[in-house]
Amino acid sequence: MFHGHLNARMLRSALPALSLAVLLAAIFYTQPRAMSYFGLNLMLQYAVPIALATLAQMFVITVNDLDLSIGPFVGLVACIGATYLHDAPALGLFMLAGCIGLYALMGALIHLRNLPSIVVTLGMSFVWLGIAVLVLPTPGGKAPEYLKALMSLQVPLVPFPIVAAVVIALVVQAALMHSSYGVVLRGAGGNPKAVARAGWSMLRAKMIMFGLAGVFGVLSGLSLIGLTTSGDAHIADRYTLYSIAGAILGGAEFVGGRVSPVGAVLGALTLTLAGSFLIFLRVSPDWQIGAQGAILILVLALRALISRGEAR
Amino acid sequence: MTRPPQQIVDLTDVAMSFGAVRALAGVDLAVAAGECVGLVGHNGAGKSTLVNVLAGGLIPDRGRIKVAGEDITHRFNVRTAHQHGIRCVFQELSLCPNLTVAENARIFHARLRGMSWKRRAAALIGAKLDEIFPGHDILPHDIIGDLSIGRRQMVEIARAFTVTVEPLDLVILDEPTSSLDAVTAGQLLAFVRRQVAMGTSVILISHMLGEVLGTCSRIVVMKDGGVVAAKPAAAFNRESLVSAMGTVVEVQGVAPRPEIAGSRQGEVMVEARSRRQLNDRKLVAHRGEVIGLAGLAGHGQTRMLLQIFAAAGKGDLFAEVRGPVAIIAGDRQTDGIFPLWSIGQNVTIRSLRGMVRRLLIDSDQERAMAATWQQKMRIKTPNMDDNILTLSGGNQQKALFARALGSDAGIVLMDDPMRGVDVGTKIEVYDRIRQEAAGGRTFLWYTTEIDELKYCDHVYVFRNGIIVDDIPRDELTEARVLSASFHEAA
Amino acid sequence: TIDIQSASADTSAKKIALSNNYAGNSWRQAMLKSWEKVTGQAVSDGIVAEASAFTTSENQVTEQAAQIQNLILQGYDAIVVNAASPDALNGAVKQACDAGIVVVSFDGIVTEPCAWRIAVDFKQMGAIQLDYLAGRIPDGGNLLEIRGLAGVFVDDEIHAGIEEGVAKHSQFKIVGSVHGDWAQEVAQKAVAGILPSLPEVKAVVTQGGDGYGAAQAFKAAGRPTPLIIMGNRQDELAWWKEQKDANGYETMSVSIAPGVSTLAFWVAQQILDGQEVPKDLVVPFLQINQADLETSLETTEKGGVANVEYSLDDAKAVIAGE
Amino acid sequence: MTVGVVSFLRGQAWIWSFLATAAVWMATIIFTGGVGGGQILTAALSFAIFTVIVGIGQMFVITTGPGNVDLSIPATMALSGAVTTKLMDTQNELIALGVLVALGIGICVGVFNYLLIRLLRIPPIIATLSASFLVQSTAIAYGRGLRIKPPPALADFTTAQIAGVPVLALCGLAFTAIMGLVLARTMYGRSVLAVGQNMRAAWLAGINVERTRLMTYMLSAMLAGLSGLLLSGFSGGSSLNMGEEYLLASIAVVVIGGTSVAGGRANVPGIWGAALFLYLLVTMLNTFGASAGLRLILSGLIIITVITLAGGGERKR
Ligand SMILES: Nc1ncnc2c1ncn2[C@@H]1O[C@H](COP(=O)(O)OP(=O)(O)OP(=O)(O)O)[C@@H](O)[C@H]1O
Ligand SMILES: Nc1ncnc2c1ncn2[C@@H]1O[C@H](COP(=O)(O)OP(=O)(O)OP(=O)(O)O)[C@@H](O)[C@H]1O
Ligand SMILES: [Mg+2]
Ligand SMILES: [Mg+2]
Repeated sequence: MFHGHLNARMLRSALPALSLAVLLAAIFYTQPRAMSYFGLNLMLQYAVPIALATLAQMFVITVNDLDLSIGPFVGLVACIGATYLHDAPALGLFMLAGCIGLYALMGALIHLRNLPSIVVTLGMSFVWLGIAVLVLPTPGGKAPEYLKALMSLQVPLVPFPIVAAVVIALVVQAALMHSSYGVVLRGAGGNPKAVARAGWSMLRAKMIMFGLAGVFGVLSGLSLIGLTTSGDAHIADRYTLYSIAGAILGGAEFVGGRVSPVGAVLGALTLTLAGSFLIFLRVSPDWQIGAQGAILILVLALRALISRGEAR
Repeated sequence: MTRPPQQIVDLTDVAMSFGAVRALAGVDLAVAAGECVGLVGHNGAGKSTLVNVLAGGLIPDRGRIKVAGEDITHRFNVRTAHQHGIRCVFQELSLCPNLTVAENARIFHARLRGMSWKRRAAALIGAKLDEIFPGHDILPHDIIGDLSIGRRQMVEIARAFTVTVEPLDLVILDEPTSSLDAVTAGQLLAFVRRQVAMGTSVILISHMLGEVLGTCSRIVVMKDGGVVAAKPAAAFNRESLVSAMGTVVEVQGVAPRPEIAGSRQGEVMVEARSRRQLNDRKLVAHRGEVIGLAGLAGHGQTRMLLQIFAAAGKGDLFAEVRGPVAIIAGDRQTDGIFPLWSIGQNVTIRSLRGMVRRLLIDSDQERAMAATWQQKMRIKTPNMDDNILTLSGGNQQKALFARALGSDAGIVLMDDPMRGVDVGTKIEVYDRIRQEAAGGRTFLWYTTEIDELKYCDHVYVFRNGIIVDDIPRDELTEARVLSASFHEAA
Repeated sequence: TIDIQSASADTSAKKIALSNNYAGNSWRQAMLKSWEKVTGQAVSDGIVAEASAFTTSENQVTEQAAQIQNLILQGYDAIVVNAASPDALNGAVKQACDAGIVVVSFDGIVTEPCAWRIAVDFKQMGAIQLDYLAGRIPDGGNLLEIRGLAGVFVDDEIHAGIEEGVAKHSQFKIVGSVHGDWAQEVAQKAVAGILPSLPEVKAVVTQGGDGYGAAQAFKAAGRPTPLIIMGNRQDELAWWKEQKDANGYETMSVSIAPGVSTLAFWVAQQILDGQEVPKDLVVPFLQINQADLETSLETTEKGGVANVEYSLDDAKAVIAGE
Repeated sequence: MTVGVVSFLRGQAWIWSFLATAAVWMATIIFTGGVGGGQILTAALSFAIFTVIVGIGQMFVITTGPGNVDLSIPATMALSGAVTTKLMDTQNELIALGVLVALGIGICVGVFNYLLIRLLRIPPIIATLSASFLVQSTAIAYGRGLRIKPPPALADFTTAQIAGVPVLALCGLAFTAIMGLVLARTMYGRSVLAVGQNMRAAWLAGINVERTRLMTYMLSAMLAGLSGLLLSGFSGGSSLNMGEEYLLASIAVVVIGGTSVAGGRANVPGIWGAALFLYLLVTMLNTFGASAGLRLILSGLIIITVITLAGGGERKR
């Protein structure tokens, strides 16, 4: 009976990797050119900021909340990065730190007043977008050189996006899943009452998790302008949805503190690659958008098949 | 009354109200070092509220709290309670289901950190589990959510007794045996006796009066938020304890019901086989029978009940079920209650279909059913429209009883349903089950209390997911159930 | 980068891709249709080997950047792009240029210097609205402005043009400004909300496609219909015609022709053909005046947008700066 | 007596969205010096109704438990609008057919969503997102973005007013009342609430969990289809992006209106309050003439303020 649980659990945690592998295989089959340093580099570059945003979302999901503001927040960071950080680095850094602080305060407000996070973050999404439009009324600005250099780094053998994804995933995995305080943070999602009864501050846990979301939102925005080289208030509007979808694809559950950092990163990669695969397929323009949906469904259906087959 | 020299805690005149409900009405309670205090009382008497205050989880409206002789009423909270060596195993379990056994131990101990915390936490909880429940099959890296409720309870108990740097002076156990089978419960009580002998104090809350009488040195009886008796255990026996609790019921031996006993005839309502069963042994229930499912906890009884429940109405390869089925959950938090609803809504949900008049549910009829069953089950609440969570644990369980018994189901499955139900109510419920069975209802009753098997017409003993023995009522003995539970049986 | 001069003069083996970021309105649909029609002919005539269109599933800069990167991988010789953002695609465009690919942007242009731009003077599009109004209503009056999506450069450009126009013709005053996000329903909603609080409105200046929604909102509020600048959609033209027949209503309509995608196609083909093409080209917008209304309405598909498709000769003329 | 009324109202989560609506309206009227108050309300009612219709569908979905959300509403609206306007082809006689087709499209999308969730075990958020791509593509392929006028009778009905009150809003009010009754007093409504609190307990209490979920996703998509049809009647034709703003708006009105995102608790009147509030908020800021950036910031802060004032007492799971 315990073996049953164990196997099912292990299988479930292997699913994100499996769907990614299936998708990659399909891509390599349709476009062998993609199977190269150059190809992987091109296909996966934009997965890095998405993976970071997905991790930010995952932190919030860990404590049973949902962040509808991460997309506009990444957009705001991109705008600050392409303006103040470039022109007045000290002020830029200060603003970014302030943003992270606001994120932590958002967590505190949600906890102290017992508010539904969806509404608070929805409200904040307008606030971030508004500030971004004020910071950078029309798209433009210039990303700091070091960010551009970092994001176009040429690592020997393995493309940079893969190295970055692996490093990010492992660091967060270690911090959240294996450190002793990480346990408390996840426990805060699993049974907040029990954690509070053991004498831990739930306020602190919420603030830390939202603060971390802010940190990863900032990292996401900065890596994004490293790629695009300039900012735009709307640049990451869709990141909200991607980040939720990526986290869920990666095995996170909306309640109960069940999350997986490695899974989240893999989920983000899967989402990005689903877009690439579509382009290689050459679907008629009318059905291109639909094909994107169909690919997602196929990948997930395959997962369902595998997990059901093995569960027997 | 002479008081032992060192008081670990001393509560004076503690009062606590939830809105209109007066849960504690000025309670005095002192616990000395090395003492085992039994706390008994009917459902809703205020026991859990009292221990919540003791553990720092609730701030009372009034009263004084002294710990180790020092008055700390105004800075008493969970943290200070922990620092002063007071631990509590709450009635509604407080483990994090998404974490492993070892990780839950870590949550409990702020000091379990640093490089090798995982190994140390695993060793700590593993050792304590071995000490209390020898022969258990829980691994430190098992995830709590995967464990059955009995095993979860074992983990939580073991965790409360682990020690890192903070002292361990008093452990409060709020109905620790409610989800444990007789053998495991015995292991726990033996451990409590050893622990008390070593100087740790324990407060034990239980509705199994035998446990309290056999383990505790002093017994405090609560009724309606106040203490009505507090005497050495030796001064009580079962009858005097029951009458002190204010329950006027005859506690007597149970005679087999003459109508059906031993006959095993009539229409077959349920026929089910365990998926793992290799021989052709199967569970059969005739109309009007009370069938017992026995054995140690976690050996597939719940699974069998769920299999029958799932097969109802459509049937499957392993189970054939005739007629509508209702189930009374034992694990009320995950299987039973709807936490956002009122008590009334929780009771009526299973019967609403029959109350639909011109597409709409008849609210009068709904209210009437709630009122009837409040009275029948004696659910202790000022208002059935109050939220279900305002009920004490045992009263929540009564609401679940009402849900099933009030329904149209001809077959009622009971998944160890008496968890946390007080003696008085239990006896009424036993009576009700017998009446209903006489009226043609069929009961399948999984119980971890061997005493309850006496109310059954036929008993199946489970081990490792299969039926290892079936015992007619007249052959039923405790020894036979136990031996079947442990060995591939007779 | 490759030396364009030495490239083969024959483009019959070349592959051109269209990178598009949005397909959710009639303008974009007409754009894609024109592309299909003109490039389909070009492919069957053997002028180019392939000319496929790609649309992202979400209107997102990052998706389009990834799309361009995938087109690079696919080995296209030229990418024609209608960009979601003028600057934010620069990274991907640069990568394409570095891979030796010709990048031609139109409508939504990119600022990356290595790319070609077929720009519309959006500022001018705003300014001429005021010039027209000054001619029609010499006394001036109150204006309602319907803008596009906040934070997008086209919105800002047209708005700047309108501001300039107001500064030039100071008899006009903008008394209300709403964002219609270039969606008819949104525009209608926003206008209906602000109308009750506004004094008499003489005219409505728009960014294209919002005219009909504004007219509906005025009608619903029971207010006299002001002079509304239209945006070349068939429903706008039809409404205008209705009003004209009923009460001699007069206005103008201005927008860019979706067929500009075909111009971009020919420009890309010319570049691949080794022709010298200046990096910045300007394409006139399509203006419909009272006199052309009937003819334009006839040639416009029901529910579509007034359109012009470009031929190779048109493209050559534009390149020559005529 | 008054104390009783006040404490009754305090217990109702929806009261806050109406208070906020009143406050925002007052602020607008004060700014304009008392001009146009009635007309603003009329406009608010005419537009809020569409948000209300899709919001109710979304509310039922969200109420079935954490993680349940319907992201295919915008695409369904677009498809329904495209198909029905083309089908009705401005002929009044075909309106009934149009309504049937709109509902039929809703049923198809709802069943498809549910099958993805049930058979393929795809989390609802991703299932409905993927489905929405397919639906959107169908709308594009079918309608090609052409904007066909609605039949005159439909246009008249959707824009008709009685003494300044939109007829559609009156119908919507009746519909809302019915849905409130469905939620509180029918087997289906109770099932939704039970499933949303605890799916397993609901199954064990004899509720047909899967049928409840199927019906809920169907309901949401049918309402989206219907509102696509009505909206194209109201705004003189359908367009492919006409549903876009309802993605967030449908979720926003549900949660601002006091429905629990954790599931199991729904609030029908709150949807009206929230829909009116969101509309009037934009109107107020437009009237103030705030710049786009400032407008966004203020709307965000006002939403947070309202929820902070309203929340707190509410127990969150
Ligand atoms: N949070 C609460 N809100 C309202 N009433 C409550 C709350 N918690 C407990 N009560 C009420 O306080 C009284 C005492 O409850 P308590 O849980 O202490 O009883 P108990 O003795 O532990 O009963 P049981 O044996 O059933 O566990 C009961 O009437 C219960 O309904
Ligand atoms: N068909 C099923 N559907 C859902 N859950 C099930 C099913 N069968 C068993 N379970 C759950 O799996 C767990 C393991 O069951 P196990 O084999 O330990 O039997 P058990 O008799 O229910 O244990 P216990 O006596 O502790 O309640 C139990 O918690 C049970 O609730
Ligand atoms: Mg209790
Ligand atoms: Mg069980």
